[in-house]
Amino acid sequence: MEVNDIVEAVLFAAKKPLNLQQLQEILGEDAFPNKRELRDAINQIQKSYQARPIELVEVAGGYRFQVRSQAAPWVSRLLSEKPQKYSRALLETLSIIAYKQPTTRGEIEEIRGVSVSSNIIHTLLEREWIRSVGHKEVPGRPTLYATTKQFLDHFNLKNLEQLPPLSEVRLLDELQTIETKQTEK
Amino acid sequence: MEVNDIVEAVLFAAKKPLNLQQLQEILGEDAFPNKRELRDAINQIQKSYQARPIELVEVAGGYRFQVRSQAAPWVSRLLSEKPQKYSRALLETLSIIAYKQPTTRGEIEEIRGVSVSSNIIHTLLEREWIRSVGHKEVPGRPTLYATTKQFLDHFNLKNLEQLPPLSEVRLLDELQTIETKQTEK
Amino acid sequence: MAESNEQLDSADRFAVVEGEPVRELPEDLYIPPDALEIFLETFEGPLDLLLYLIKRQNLNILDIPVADITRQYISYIDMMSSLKIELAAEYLVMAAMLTEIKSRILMPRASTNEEESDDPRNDLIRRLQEYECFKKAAIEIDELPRLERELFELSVGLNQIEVEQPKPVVELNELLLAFKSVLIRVERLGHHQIKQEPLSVRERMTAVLALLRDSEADFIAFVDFFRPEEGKLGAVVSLLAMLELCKEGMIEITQAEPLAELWVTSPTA
Repeated sequence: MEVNDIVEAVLFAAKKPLNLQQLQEILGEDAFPNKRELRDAINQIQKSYQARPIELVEVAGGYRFQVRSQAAPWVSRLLSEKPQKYSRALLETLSIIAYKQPTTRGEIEEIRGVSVSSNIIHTLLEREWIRSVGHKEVPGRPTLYATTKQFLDHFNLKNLEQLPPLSEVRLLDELQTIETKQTEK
Repeated sequence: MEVNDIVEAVLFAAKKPLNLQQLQEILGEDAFPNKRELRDAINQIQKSYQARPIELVEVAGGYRFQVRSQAAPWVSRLLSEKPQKYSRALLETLSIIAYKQPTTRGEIEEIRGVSVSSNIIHTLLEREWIRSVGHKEVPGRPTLYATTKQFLDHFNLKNLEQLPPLSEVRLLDELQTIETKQTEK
Repeated sequence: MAESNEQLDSADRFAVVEGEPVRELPEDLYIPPDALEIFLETFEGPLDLLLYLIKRQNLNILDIPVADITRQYISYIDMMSSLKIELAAEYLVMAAMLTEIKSRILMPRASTNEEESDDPRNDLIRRLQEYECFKKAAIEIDELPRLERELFELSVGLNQIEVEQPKPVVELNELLLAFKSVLIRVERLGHHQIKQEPLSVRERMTAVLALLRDSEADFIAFVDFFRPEEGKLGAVVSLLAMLELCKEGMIEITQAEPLAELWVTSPTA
């Protein structure tokens, strides 16, 4: 692949803007482009997207592809579509925090037997269903998470005690999930 | 903006594949494109990216832009984590579910000749590559597993038929099978 | 053919003698004991090991010399057990099955037309072939270009386009069922248990930590965590919560001198 193509691919794949320095590091070992060459490449890519509905712009953090503002009405319609569903992993993580709070990510991972992605914690924090209530005094001082008032509100609970005891949770019927899932569709 | 441009912008902005139905809903109120027009638009967009390092592909969940595999060496330098490697046990379990779906854990164990660890099933469920689709009406009512759209999307497939063909069990006529194989190539 | 006959003969004499289990193994079967465990780990089970033994001799699954393969298979199993390597039960079941097939083949049969219908190897051959198919399929699936390895999704900025995206709604039932599956898994794996703890205590633990975190002062008086209007039960819940937090090192309780006021603080605050 040529430098132009690599730069284009990398800028598309990056989750945030990349500056010349970062591009240079990524291309470094093979193509040794200098900054001027990189800037030329970027100029050429910018030109080739002139007639397209996306553009390569320079923002504070570097260069990034973005959708042209003319497409805003449709893009916002796309994004305001029906809400996504939370993953099983997220729900399991949330339920462990509810029943075992205050608890750390490490403890959740130990119970679940698989790692808990940062994304999940991030989503739960953003949703304000959990929050950090302190740190555990063990090596690394991991954050202690607990559920919030918003969590109780969403699930229409007055307090945590209204969550059923473990013995009842164990007896829950699988069929009920199917019902819930179907009503969502 | 024209239909082509809107489709292109929306596909760029979408976080997951979009099918014709979804595209139609997003464009509906203004442009009223029918499915054929949409497909034409997609074809034209696909052509216009032929020489670029990204491509518009169709997978099970619909259409999505992705970086071409030739750019993988550079793009993976962007990522902090190495791509996950899956164990043979997991891949064998996944392929048995893919080709024999819906199937139970017991049937997978029968084929592999060893027990399938809960961790593998759990990981596959969590990746949303498989899901439970019911229970088999035999003693114990074991869960039936099947692969998902996300599995196909992840492996860049439109449908199950695009999986590599499973080689035939050849008990009777070895030669015949070999011949067929050669003509296939 | 000659070689295989020779091996057939020696198969009857072969036995694992304590201390010298490798003595009579053919050259190519020798593996340094250290590597043996790793070697076994590379197999996905008895079928995989059998396939390896067959392929290594360029044999076709359809005409496995059962006696020969059985002998090799069992010599592996014996080596493992003499090295005290823990073997999955499936390996032993396969050894028994192979031995049975071998004895049935060696038994004189009335029918001369054995190759066709009643070959005791048939079932094993079918299983080996089926397993081989999926083993190959697994490799092929692994080689498919996939997201996050060869293919990458794009991330395009949405500059001025700001939208309030509706948040997913979760039913309590879904949450509880998620927790149920955690419980079931934990119980099955065994090395863990989630005990029933009164949620009122858990909730109070959170409240205590929150109070500490949100307060301006580093120290809060112990008595401030008790509310008279909650009565005895409330006091018990608070006390249990503080004891649990103390035990888990999430808070510290200090006292300047005996009988002085108790203070609660977060550790290394």
